[in-house]
Amino acid sequence: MTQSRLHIPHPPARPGETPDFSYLRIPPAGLAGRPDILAPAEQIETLGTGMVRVLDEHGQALGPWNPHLTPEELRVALRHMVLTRRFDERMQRMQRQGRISFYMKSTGEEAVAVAQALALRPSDMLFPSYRTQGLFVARGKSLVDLMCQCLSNTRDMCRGRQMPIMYHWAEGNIFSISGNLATQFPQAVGWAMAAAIKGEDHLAASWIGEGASAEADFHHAMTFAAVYRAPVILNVVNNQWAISTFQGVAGGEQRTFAQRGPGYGIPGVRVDGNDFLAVYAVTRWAAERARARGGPTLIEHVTYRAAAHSTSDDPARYRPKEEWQAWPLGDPITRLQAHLIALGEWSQERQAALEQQLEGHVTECWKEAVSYGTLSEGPTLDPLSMFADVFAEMPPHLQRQREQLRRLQQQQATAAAGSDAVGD
Amino acid sequence: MTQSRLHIPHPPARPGETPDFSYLRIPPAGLAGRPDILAPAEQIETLGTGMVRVLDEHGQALGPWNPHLTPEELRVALRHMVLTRRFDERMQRMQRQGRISFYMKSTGEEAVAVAQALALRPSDMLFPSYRTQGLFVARGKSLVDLMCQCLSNTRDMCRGRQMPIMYHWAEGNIFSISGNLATQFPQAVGWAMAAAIKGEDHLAASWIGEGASAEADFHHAMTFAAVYRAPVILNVVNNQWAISTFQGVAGGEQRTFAQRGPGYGIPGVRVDGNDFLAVYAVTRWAAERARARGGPTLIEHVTYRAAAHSTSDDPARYRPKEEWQAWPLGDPITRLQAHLIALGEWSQERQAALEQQLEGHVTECWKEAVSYGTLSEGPTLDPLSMFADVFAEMPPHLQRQREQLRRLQQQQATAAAGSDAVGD
Amino acid sequence: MAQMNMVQAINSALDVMLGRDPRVVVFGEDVGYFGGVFRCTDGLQRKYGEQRVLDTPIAEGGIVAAAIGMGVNGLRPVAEIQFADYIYPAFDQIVSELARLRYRTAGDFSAPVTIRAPCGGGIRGGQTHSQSPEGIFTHVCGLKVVMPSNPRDAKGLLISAIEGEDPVLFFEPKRIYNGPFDGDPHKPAVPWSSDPRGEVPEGHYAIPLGKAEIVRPGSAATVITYGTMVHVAEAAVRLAGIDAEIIDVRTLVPLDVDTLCTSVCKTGRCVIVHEATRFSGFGAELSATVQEQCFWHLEAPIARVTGWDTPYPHAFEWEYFPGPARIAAALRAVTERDA
Amino acid sequence: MAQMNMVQAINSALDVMLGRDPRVVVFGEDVGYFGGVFRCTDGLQRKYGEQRVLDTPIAEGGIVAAAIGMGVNGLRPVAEIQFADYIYPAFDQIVSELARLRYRTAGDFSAPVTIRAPCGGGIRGGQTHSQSPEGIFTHVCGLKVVMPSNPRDAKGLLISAIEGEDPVLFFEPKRIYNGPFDGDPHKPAVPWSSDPRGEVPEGHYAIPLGKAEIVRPGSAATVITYGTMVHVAEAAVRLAGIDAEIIDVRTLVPLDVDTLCTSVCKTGRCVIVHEATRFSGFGAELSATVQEQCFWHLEAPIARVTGWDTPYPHAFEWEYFPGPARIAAALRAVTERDA
Ligand SMILES: Cc1ncc(C[n+]2csc(CCOP(=O)(O)OP(=O)(O)O)c2C)c(N)n1
Ligand SMILES: Cc1ncc(C[n+]2csc(CCOP(=O)(O)OP(=O)(O)O)c2C)c(N)n1
Ligand SMILES: [Mg+2]
Ligand SMILES: [Mg+2]
Repeated sequence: MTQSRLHIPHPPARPGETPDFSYLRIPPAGLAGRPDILAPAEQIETLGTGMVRVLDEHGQALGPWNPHLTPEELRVALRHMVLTRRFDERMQRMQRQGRISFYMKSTGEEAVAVAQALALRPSDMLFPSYRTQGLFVARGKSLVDLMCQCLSNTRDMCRGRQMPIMYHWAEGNIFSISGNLATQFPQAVGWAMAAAIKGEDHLAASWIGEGASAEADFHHAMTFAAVYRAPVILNVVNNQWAISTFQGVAGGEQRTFAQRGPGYGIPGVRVDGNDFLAVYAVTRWAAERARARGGPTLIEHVTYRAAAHSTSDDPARYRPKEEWQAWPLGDPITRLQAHLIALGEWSQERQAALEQQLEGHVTECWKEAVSYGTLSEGPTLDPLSMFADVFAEMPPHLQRQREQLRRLQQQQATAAAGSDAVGD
Repeated sequence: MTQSRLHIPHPPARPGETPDFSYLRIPPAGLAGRPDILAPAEQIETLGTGMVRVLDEHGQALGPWNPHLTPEELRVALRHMVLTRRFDERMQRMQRQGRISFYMKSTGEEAVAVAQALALRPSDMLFPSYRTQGLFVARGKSLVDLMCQCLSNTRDMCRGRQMPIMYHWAEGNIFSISGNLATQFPQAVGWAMAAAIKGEDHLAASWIGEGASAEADFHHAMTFAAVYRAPVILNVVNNQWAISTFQGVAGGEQRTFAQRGPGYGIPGVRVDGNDFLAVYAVTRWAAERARARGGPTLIEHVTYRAAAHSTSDDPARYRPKEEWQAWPLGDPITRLQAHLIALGEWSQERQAALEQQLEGHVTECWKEAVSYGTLSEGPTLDPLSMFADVFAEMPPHLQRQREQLRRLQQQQATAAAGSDAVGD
Repeated sequence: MAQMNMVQAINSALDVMLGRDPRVVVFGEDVGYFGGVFRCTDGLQRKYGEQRVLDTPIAEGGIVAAAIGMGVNGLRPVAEIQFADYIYPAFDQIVSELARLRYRTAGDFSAPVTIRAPCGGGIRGGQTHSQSPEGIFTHVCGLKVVMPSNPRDAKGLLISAIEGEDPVLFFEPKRIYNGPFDGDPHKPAVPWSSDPRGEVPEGHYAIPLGKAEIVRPGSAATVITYGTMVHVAEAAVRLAGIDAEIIDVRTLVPLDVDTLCTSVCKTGRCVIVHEATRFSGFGAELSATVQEQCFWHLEAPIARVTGWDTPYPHAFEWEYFPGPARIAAALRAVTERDA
Repeated sequence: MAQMNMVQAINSALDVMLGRDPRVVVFGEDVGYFGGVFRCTDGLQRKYGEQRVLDTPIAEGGIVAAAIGMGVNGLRPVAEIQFADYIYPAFDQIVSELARLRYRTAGDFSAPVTIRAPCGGGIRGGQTHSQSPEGIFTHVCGLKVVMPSNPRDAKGLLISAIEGEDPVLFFEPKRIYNGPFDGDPHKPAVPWSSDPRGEVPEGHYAIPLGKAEIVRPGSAATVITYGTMVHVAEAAVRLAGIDAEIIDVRTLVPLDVDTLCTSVCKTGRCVIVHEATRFSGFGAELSATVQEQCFWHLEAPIARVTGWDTPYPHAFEWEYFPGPARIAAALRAVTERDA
């Protein structure tokens, strides 16, 4: 056999091996400088190689990126993060119980979505991925609504048309989640271009995983954003894994994902994605830059997908079980909590009370949600509604098909009644 | 009306305005350092911001990138470049005379294709664009064959199936040109991956325009090349224009195209594309790197599309007529010629003789080519051949369709004969 | 009434809509300063400014994605794909996103995007400047698909497309941009100014999507077609001397089944004609639908006359093109069969 | 003979081909170390090494482009698209490049690429994990299109696909990966081990592309179908109590017209069934072809039973899915009509 030369990227450890995150260079908190919001991209390239970090291992907020939020703001943030996690856990359990067909947790990544939602204005438009449910939570979408979507029930915002987690919220300015990876990235740029064309002050933000950054949409988003200097924040959530493939397979072995930015003339900022304060601060910086006509920013969030990819996945097949424990950037909730405690603004007792309260809230919400129906029980959506919204007005061929289904259902009902009658 | 904020890139001058190339930063020849072929990408980023130049304005070859070719090698190169230009001019004239349906010249960009073809090994596989006909010329494909393709005649390598200029040359290791921009870029990477899988020492090279670099294929090529460290040279020929749009519309306003490389972990080298020696040297560097398992290189060739985009285009509608004269990097043929003259290895007389000889050669070739038929006259391909090669073996439905056409042609022939007879 | 060729009619539709509705934006490769490689957007950037008529990077996927985002943000984007042959890089954004956005959000989000693309052969463009990919898009739920056959329809249908709430793929048969074409490449070109369908109102008017047009009434057979082939079918009917009814489908989705089937039920014979390749082309759907609805009236098999099932070959354009002779032969076959 | 489900049969085909032919390489998202999200490539990387079975970046367009380049360089790439719903980002490379390479180079270049993609619904996958896009690809000249309905065919057809010189789109109905499915989601799942078509030879064998199979002989009508719907059609025939002939198309392109039309000419009645949406679906081509060839034998209109013309709705999977009741109704309609 010839000696082959195709390089194959490997994760640092596979099942049975010891987790190893030595490939990550983690600078101390507080070290990174905070450049002027209008600094030219080429002058701030180190933002893409280092890592913006604010919270140190003692819960102290350090350095120029400290956003100096009030304790109340921090407590609100903590609450959203904990609620997101409780929500995820409940839904996963409900999937295991067969109540919903599918679920995807964001465990370990809650800081990204929650901090960014809070750092942006409500009028800014968010183009989410399937692992940024924290955006909905932080913007105040009721959990009942999210649960109803997962249940495809009578209150499902998608009217039963999408798998669980494919939420949207028009009034809350959160776009629809697509099952197709990355498509929302250049759409966000188009939205931002429209805002600029209209002379409006809103910006768009979008999220994809590091794995999805290999898709064409990443390149289109970057190119259009750079060319038109669109007011948009493009986030790559690098949680180290894309289902079973390590971030090296997506191209993260030699360079950071933030470093893709400068090649397009877009600043690339790499941030400790488990550091709520750092994510918040970097997002504010990018938002101010965009609103000051500084154009787009690419943000790479370094984080870790603590849970399975989805309820269909078993990560024990491809990575060490202990990786999450070994993850050097910790748990974003624990870290924010530690910060609040260090500030004297929080305690283990208050945390326990919060957890309990939110757990109760989630239970309440679930009870309410299932009262609107589940996939198998209770009030259900009218199947005939499946023909609506293909077009703004239903064209004749769909009317005919709807009529056909209606008749079929009638016949089946009659037949069932008939056989019931016979059975009686 | 609101003050709008969408940035729109502009070319420096439009028709009627004075050409202005002040946006180009042109370092003196000989200035750029030549790093080790295995230098890590991040240590050689300046190669993407500056411009590798060897030939100065006096025809001297300067600096560490001078490839020190022999006078004979230089004369061969000059010959290929002149032949490419003569060929282009003849074919354009033939299009104007209605002998072929379409043509695209590479005027002003001959150094790119010719130097790269000469710098690579014959066993290296080339994935060309429609403006790199110099690859065919330099690898020795007969002009008659190229002309026959443009004529769609009985010797057309494409059997009448492609528009003019969509050549290929399997034995010469030059891939097929596609009408769809950029698709060949990631295909070249796949070819190079296969070479690596097979443990072979060959590499692949591909070319796209700066305009086409906005296509998804660019991103896929870069990602796959970087991830697998494929032995491939990816060339972006930045000739400033993509039909009517200036390179700024493709994203060249804030960064060079070479600078896209480092974000992927791929060295990006920017080269004076009108400097034969510089292109040659940079290509050799990239080839040696690839063969030493250093992986891919992105090369941006800074050049100027001197002619119209194609015979369907009129550049006077969108750029000053005098831009080519004002182009600061000159004419690649004149520059190489001046170098040979400065070396005492060439003269105006020899140049005139060469031009005359090649003009004669082109005339001979054209005469031979048309003897194999033109679109309107002479021997023609059998239309029934159009059903071949859709699949390796012709399936029944195509056999039926071929038979249908055969019968139709027979009927028409009979009818024509009949009406001729009537006319007699 | 003004005389316009199809390029002018399309330009006029865009002009009218840019003028009437500040939400309309027009963009694509070379459409801005230059006015488009076929000149369909000529003068519009000068008139409406660079914020509303703009050049884009060469990335069809990016163009459609940006259009979707703009549509969601309240604009009415009209994107040009330079050749229909180059629409495939945008396929995912069109099929997975644009077509399904309203559905998947139960109407909460939608993007009223119009995508214009010159299509079809007859211009010696070879396999990458001659394709007719409309059939593919007719299989994608949520897209409207239009192909006009003359300047008057082109303008009225394009205005409807832009004004409508649904995404529309608007295919423009480039062979008839300058004049009707009867399938004989050796005849001198005929300009639109010599055809009544080249008379186009200057201002705003709309031709509703979803309505076919009977171009030539007749009783011996029905020819169902669209685009360039409407004119070729007219020539074929003259050639065959058969009193066929010719129907210009105009809107492929939603399809005007009633007009088509009323005609076929009347004539009992049907020839379907399109330039696109035959296998699984739109003609298959037309045939299947007509067969379902008119079965008891059909007196001969429905015939399809189409491009052959090969890529569009440069040198054999006229052997490939389903010209009048082939259509006439089919007309004879469907009308003679029962004799 | 071994018992295999369809996943194992596909895995076995890949295993056999990787073992026999050093040119075969297998790659895609999660197919390497992990063995594929449906486990079709389980164990292959361990057995054949990372150079021949590899994980790719998430870029379907890049995957197909790389496959083309590898094919041109003498390999026989088998690329997996994780779900058929995600094939669209690769559409340009498939349609403009892979399908046309041999043609445009008059045979001088070609790429024998096989693209595998799990397709179809019935797994509560919603609109982005349930699509049946095969019809679109049947309109693209130069591609072979295959969809097996059982393990034995899956292995034999996949081996033919890999061994052949043409690009093949190999769609795998994921609903029947583990067992045949008769359309009733409430019945307990049936494993392939209880079905004779789950008996699969261990070693090399090939089932030629382009041959349909009569799955159930019959005389009262012909059901033309493929993939999961073969089993649903069997249930429908039982339900309707009509002696229908069921034909499994297996290879959509090239289509075995003779087998289909011989049957329909014999029975005079035809029902076409597929999961994909109806409008311009592959059923349209089947209907048009059958109508052309069997017109004089048809005693009732050809019926199509298909998915509705909407995206695949998560909650209404079983109202959407063309189940036995709908097929049985169509069978009754085509056989009763002349009464
Ligand atoms: C176009 C497309 N290709 C493939 C998939 C299947 N898929 C779903 S999620 C996923 C992994 C994505 O990883 P990443 O982008 O890193 O996001 P993460 O799951 O880590 O948040 C894949 C391959 C898809 N949904 N869409
Ligand atoms: C996918 C695709 N989109 C659009 C076109 C139409 N087109 C042909 S050449 C061209 C401009 C390309 O410019 P550039 O890449 O800079 O190459 P150059 O012509 O300058 O050599 C365009 C838009 C095409 N051929 N393919
Ligand atoms: Mg990830
Ligand atoms: Mg260019």
